[in-house]
Amino acid sequence: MFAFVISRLLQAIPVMLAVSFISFAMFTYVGDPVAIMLGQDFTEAQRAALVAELGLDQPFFVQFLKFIGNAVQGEFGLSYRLSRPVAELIAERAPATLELALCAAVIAMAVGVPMGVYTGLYRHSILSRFFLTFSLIGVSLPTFLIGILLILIFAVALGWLPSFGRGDVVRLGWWTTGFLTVSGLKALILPAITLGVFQLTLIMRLVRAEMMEVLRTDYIKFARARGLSNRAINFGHALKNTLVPVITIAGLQLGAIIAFAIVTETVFQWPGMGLLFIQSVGAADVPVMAAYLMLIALVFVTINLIVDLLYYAVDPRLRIGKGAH
Amino acid sequence: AEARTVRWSASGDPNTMDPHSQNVGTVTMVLQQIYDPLIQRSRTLGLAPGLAVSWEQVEPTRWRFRLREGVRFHEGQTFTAEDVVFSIDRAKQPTSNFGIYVDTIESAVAVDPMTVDVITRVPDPILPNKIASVFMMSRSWSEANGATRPQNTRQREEIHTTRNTNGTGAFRLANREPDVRTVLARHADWWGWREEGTGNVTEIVFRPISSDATRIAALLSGEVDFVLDPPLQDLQRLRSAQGVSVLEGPEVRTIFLGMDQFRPELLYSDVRGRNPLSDLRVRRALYQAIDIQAIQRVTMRGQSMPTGTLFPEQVNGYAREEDVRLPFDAARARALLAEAGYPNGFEITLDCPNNRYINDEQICQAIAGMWSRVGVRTRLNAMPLGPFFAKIQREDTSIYLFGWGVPTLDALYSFQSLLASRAGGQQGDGIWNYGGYSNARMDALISRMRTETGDARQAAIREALNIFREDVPLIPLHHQMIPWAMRSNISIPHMANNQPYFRWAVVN
Amino acid sequence: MTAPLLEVRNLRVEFHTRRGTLTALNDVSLTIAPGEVLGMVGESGAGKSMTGAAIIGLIEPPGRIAAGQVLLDGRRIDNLRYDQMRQVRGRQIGAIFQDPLTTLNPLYTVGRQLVETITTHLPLNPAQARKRAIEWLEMVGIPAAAQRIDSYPHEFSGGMRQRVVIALALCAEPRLIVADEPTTALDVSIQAQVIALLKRLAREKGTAMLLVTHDMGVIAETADRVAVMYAGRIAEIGPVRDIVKAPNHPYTAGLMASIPPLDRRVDKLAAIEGSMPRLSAIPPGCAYNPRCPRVFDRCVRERPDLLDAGTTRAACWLHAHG
Amino acid sequence: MPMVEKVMLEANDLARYFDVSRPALQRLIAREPRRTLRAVDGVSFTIPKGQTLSLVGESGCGKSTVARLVVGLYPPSDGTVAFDNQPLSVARADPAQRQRMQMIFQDPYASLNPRWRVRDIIAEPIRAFKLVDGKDAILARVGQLLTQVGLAPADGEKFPHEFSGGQRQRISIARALSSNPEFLVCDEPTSALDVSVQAQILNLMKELQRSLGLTYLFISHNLAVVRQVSDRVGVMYLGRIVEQAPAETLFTTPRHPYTRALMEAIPDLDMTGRTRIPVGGEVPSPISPPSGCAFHPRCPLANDRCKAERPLAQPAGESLVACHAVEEGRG
Amino acid sequence: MRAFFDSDLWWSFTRSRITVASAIVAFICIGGAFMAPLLAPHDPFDLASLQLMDAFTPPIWTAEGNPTYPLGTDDQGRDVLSAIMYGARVSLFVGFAATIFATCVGVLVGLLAGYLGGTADALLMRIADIQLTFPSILVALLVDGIVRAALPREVHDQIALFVVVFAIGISEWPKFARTVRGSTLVERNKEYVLAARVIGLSKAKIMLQHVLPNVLGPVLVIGTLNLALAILAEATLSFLGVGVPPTQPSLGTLIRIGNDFLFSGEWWITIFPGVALIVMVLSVNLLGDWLRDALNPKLR
Ligand SMILES: Nc1ncnc2c1ncn2[C@@H]1O[C@H](COP(=O)(O)OP(=O)(O)OP(=O)(O)O)[C@@H](O)[C@H]1O
Ligand SMILES: Nc1ncnc2c1ncn2[C@@H]1O[C@H](COP(=O)(O)OP(=O)(O)OP(=O)(O)O)[C@@H](O)[C@H]1O
Ligand SMILES: [Mg+2]
Ligand SMILES: [Mg+2]
Repeated sequence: MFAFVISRLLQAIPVMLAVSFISFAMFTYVGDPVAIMLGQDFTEAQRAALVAELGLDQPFFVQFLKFIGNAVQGEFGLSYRLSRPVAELIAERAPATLELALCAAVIAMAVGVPMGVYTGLYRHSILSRFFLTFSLIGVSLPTFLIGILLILIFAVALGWLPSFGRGDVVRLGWWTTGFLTVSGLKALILPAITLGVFQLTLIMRLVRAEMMEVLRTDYIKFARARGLSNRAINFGHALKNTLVPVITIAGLQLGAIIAFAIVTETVFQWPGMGLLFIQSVGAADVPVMAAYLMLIALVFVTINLIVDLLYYAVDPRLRIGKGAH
Repeated sequence: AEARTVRWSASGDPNTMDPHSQNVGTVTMVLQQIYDPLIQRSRTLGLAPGLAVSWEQVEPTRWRFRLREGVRFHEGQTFTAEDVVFSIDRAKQPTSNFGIYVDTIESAVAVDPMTVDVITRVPDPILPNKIASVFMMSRSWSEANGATRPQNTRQREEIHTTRNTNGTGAFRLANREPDVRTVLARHADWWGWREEGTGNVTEIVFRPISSDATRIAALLSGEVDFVLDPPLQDLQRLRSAQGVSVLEGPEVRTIFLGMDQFRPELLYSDVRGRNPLSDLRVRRALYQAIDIQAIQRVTMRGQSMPTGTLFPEQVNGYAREEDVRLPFDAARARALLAEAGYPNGFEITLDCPNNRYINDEQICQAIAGMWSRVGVRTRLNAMPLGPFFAKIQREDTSIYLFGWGVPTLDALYSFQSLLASRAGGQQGDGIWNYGGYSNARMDALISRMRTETGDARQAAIREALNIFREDVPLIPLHHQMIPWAMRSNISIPHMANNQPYFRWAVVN
Repeated sequence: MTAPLLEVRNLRVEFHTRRGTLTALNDVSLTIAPGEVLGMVGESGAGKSMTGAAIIGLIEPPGRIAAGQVLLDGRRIDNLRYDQMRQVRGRQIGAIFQDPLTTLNPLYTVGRQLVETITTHLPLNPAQARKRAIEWLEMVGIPAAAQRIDSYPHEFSGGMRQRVVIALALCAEPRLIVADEPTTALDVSIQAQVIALLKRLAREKGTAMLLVTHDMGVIAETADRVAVMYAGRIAEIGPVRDIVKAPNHPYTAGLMASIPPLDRRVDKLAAIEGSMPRLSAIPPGCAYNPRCPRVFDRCVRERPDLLDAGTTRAACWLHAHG
Repeated sequence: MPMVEKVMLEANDLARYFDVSRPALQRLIAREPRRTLRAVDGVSFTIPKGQTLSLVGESGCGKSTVARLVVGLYPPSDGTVAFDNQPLSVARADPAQRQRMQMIFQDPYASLNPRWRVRDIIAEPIRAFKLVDGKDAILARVGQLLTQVGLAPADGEKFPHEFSGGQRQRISIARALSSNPEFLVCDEPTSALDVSVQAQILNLMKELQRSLGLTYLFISHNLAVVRQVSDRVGVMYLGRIVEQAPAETLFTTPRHPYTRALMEAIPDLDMTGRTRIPVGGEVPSPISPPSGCAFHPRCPLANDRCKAERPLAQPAGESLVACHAVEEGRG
Repeated sequence: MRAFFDSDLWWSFTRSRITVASAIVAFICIGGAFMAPLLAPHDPFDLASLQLMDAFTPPIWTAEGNPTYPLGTDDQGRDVLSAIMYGARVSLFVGFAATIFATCVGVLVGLLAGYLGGTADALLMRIADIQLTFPSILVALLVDGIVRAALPREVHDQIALFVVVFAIGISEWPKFARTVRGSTLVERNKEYVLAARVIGLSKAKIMLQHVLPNVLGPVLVIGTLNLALAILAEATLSFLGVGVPPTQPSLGTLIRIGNDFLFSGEWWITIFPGVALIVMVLSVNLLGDWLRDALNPKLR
């Protein structure tokens, strides 16, 4: 177990290194921060001074090493656009994105899994067909369109829910949460749905497909032959066996949720990292972009680790080193 | 008094709270609620007493300001001449972005606690215009908080003033979450509340919303009361929406096209061996190929004032006789092109920002179509302002869309920056002249504008405007209009500098 | 003769496919008495597994029982609703499938699977059920059963797994076991162990068994009677000794002859030429007629039913009297 | 009447180990040693031209691995194989030699590429070795081969899934024959088939041996089948040959306790109603084989020597037997 | 050909009415897009032909409709119908090209990793893992950003389409690689591969002639579904403003442009391209779904 976790962590190192290299490459190639920072009036000397100040005149590898050294300490410098420490900016924005992503993931799982189970079990019922059609539309609609349509309906036409922002948040240490206020919760609904719909569809379809496969296996047939109840077969035996692939995909999808948050946050002016990122892309605010990338990579590595641990919990076959063989 | 809150939104958020660090509209629009300058703008953008009750040019290079008595900062410090001297010095620091407003100032001297002398290196006739953009800070507060220098955004630093304020203004900063929400509360002791025509707003909640559609949705659904920059296409809908009203007015900003006129061969064109844009006939052809009326009606939805000159009438030096466009005439344009040796036109790339000016990309698309129709096959290259500015600052462009605002409301600012020859002039000359336009007569007129006063100066401006019209160094398009949208229960004077002054706002 | 425990009457199983309806089982009738082992042999695809599946009611769409009846103790069980059938399965009829690796749920310990089955059918609480489970594991010859009960299937070897499967099939003490090729996936040596175990349990518990297999050797040592299937029908059924030694159906004869003898070397093995017809192309008359060395014109025209042929019953016109 | 036989294949102390350790990183952290699986552990035999050597043994004892070593699919970890008196690696490098050996596999479903037409499957070796030139000539040769294995030339147009198991095995044989081999390795060619089909295939193979003078290495765990086809038989247990003898001798007088147990365990048609005596115990794992004689945990004759010392093959009558008990005359 | 119409695939196709319908729709979409230059009433990419004064014409059936513009015009006076047809062309091109690109890379990597195994496998799969770490939009944003910065603008404009294709493709290949590797691991131990090795065929030949055809089934399925995803990804990129240039709009760009006019009442600019996009993606998805079920022998 311990060895397993350690080896996973060690494997994460090359991933993080590769990501930091990409991030750093952006420093060197993307945008010209100097021009943006100088504003309307400047002289050539000022420009040169700034270039030197930012260390942009040093050799590539010196810059890279410096970058890694800083990154390890969570130090990504100051945002070109906002003149504030990037780490602080990200820390400020992360709660919003993570809460949104969490909600979306919960929606996707809480609705997607039961729907997948249902459609897998009752392949030909009317409701299954309805779910399937609905789900296809879910994957065929671009996220941003869903968001805007939701705003049009629920905010503008009906006035039930806010069209933007996070509502009132409560501060818990450095973390801010919208879960504790009515307006915070209301503000979560539309973006979380927008973000969750696509994943919901994916998870539902995945669970359905897995369910259908598992239901054909010999051990399910054998469980039937043993006279177990339907409930025990469908939920005890079948569902658990669908979990392994579902966990994998769900893990990957959580990453995708965070990535898609860029779109949702843009539409709903959600004060999260995605919005920060897209604004940074527009302004070639490389430190923010780089830090964001590294953070996403870190999130992925963590998710993968958790997924592996869940595997380990769910599937005894992976617990090597114990018992016979 | 009962709470009267205005929830206000715009697309951008101020990136600092330091009053001398960033000379950007998004910063100023919040800070001018908090800080006062010595001289402030009236509702018509004229000069009005602010923290200075009067000012005069006691010598050609010395201006004297008499300060208002009994003014206190939000944190209680009394406002004195020391603070003025400190603030002007601070604005002159290298890390300040406000240098252009204090560039002529040699020093500021406290004559007595309520009098300050500003000494300039050269006679500066428009100093009051400039000083109206310099906010006054408390010396003791700044020193106590280690903020005697403006925040240096370039040097990876964050100082007290990045997020804290202490002004003398009508509102004080109650809460700030960058990019999310900035809350201002009424400063009950503001000296100006006693004056006539002030409003009743007790709290301002500013929330940036970058997506146009969402911003408008928020206004329509009543989550926001005031939108500074509603998209033009939504005005019709907003006007007809219940409970929403729209204020329209001009901005002191002119949109034009800059052209590479100095290279022997254009970077982005199929013409080899010569530069068509250095030929007046071609410039005029491009000019006359533009159907500005169509752009105004369709692209700008009526929210623009087509122009033939360099700045709008609010700016000192404006001359209506010079504000005449070359007429739209596609046939003439084709003829001019043929005359210049391009009977089959040529190919060119138009660089264009897509998030800087109102409908900038759409304007460029429309122009590209119009030029293409007279044979100038135009490729459109639209990008966000970051890369766009970087590109044109490298002079890596052949023709580009640009907009120029005049905060000093004086003609010199435009001529100096946009049309002065880049080589050999004074510092600051031609720094935005990326087309490399150079005209000895123009340069001479600009130096006269700098030093002369009175009619002589006006004549120089007038002549420069005439040259502008004849020589087409830039193709003027229009002055921007800036509609503001708000819930109907709010009234606020529309300002051509696109700054809402909530001290004058009334909520019913 | 005692009343049969299981009786299958004129069973017919069809598959609806795009190319029309396939009849996988046709007019299959057989009985199994309590404590009796009925062997079932035949070529691959002859319908052996299908018969077993029909008995435990586990034929999956697109297949369905189109005609006939399955009676357990004289009670019809082929038309029960799922919940009623559930009480029959496991409790009355146990099942063992071919591949022990895939028949056990890999995610649960064998103990859990045993306890679950026991508590479903017997009025025992979990603790008692667990005790019973350990007893069963011991009974099927798992050493150190009390420790191994919490192991997962993958921690057992193939032979042990199959023994677990047998324990699972027997733990609710059914009266009939349908064993579909229980040893095909196993080694010869392990195979002998498993067969010995099945025989012992059947004897001790008086359980009847339908034993489906390819392996004539297994049949020979285990079964009391044998049914030989060909193309979805029973070709011959009778006591094991007669089927092996004195088959009455030419197919049975051919099948027996093609088993390579162990005690001598022959120059050329007897083989049935050709192959079994596909379900979609069963010839009219006797399905075996294209390969039959003793075919005559009646075989091509008319399909024979099971006819008395001395000690066995064979579906062959050779035994038509008169 | 021993005559001077030409040797087709000779294996000498052949061994093949597999590394079945976990990935290096995990091994390092868990401080595990490397784990090797000795699938084949010192096997020697010779096959004279025109004869059949069979290998029998339980599943997993290494039969297939020997087969693959012999045709060069695996490089040996130790020992040598000589094909027609030249080292195998030399023979494999030369298409003319390579063409002389072919292999038939167990699973008729997996051994034919489902996406290829039968004629292409059979023609592949012909094309690879450039045996016949020209489309028509190849087609003619394919037709001829199909006829030879009892199928129709027209069947070449079909895809494998259109054939039954027995027919597919015939196609496999036709493919193996297409390069005019002299030596065929048959890895359980009938164990996936029914008895009735098995008889057809075995007859065909015998027939081909007679007419073409083929040499076979035949692998099976079915002793009855082996008896029908072999000249010599080797009995394998856990990667080693424990007994090797002429077929008749092995079946009439099996000597090694394992061989004897195996014979006992074969279900016999004549045994109706009687119970055979299974070999007791479980098959040990080849990763950690028992010390000494690998069979000792299951052997009724085992003593301390068997636990400690690995027996070497010793002649006993016409057989070669690796057993201390036989050597000592205890058995 | 006859074999095809006789096959189970064709049969299961004709059995499912919804699949036939979506195939017809997809065919119309693809056909309409492919033949846009012939069928479309206007050329929306030709700037010179745009009439600014005709901008914001509503669809033909409304009071101010103009028969020249059946579905109305956008803010530049572009005919919406033609823009949709041309836009679908761009979207489909991006979708197909990105998918083909991802497929080629993925299949190649998967084959190599699966067949060669060992270090090559470990290395290639680690790279795939790293790639999977970045969701497609993120990759696309990055690639786009880097290309924008690294290449001169003009070059970029000409290759903008290919940048989008590359960006989407490069983020999708691991899916293919993983699937192909999985199937290859199974196939390479099948006896037909061994048979080919006994003959002595080269690795490349075995991979391409024997293994490849047998691993393509799942690839086809992922490919179809991925096509739909790629079209959506392009639309999303356009929405974020980093897609194809606005002078040659894709469906996504059209929707983004139209988005600004949703509140102002000019709904047709965004709704029609939106519907077109949904219909196109939906039909492709339905086809992919059917293909997945039809090719899965377990579900038959
Ligand atoms: N889903 C199905 N669709 C069509 N035909 C089927 C289906 N399942 C089984 N069959 C057919 O039913 C027949 C009987 O199959 P069954 O599994 O009973 O054969 P078997 O005798 O058990 O063969 P084996 O020895 O290979 O297990 C076979 O011919 C088979 O092709
Ligand atoms: N490529 C491989 N990697 C690791 N272990 C292997 C490999 N190939 C075979 N083995 C192992 O080597 C041993 C011998 O395998 P082999 O396939 O030769 O047995 P076999 O006698 O042919 O068995 P069967 O009768 O089941 O075919 C087995 O334990 C097997 O698991
Ligand atoms: Mg079967
Ligand atoms: Mg083998």
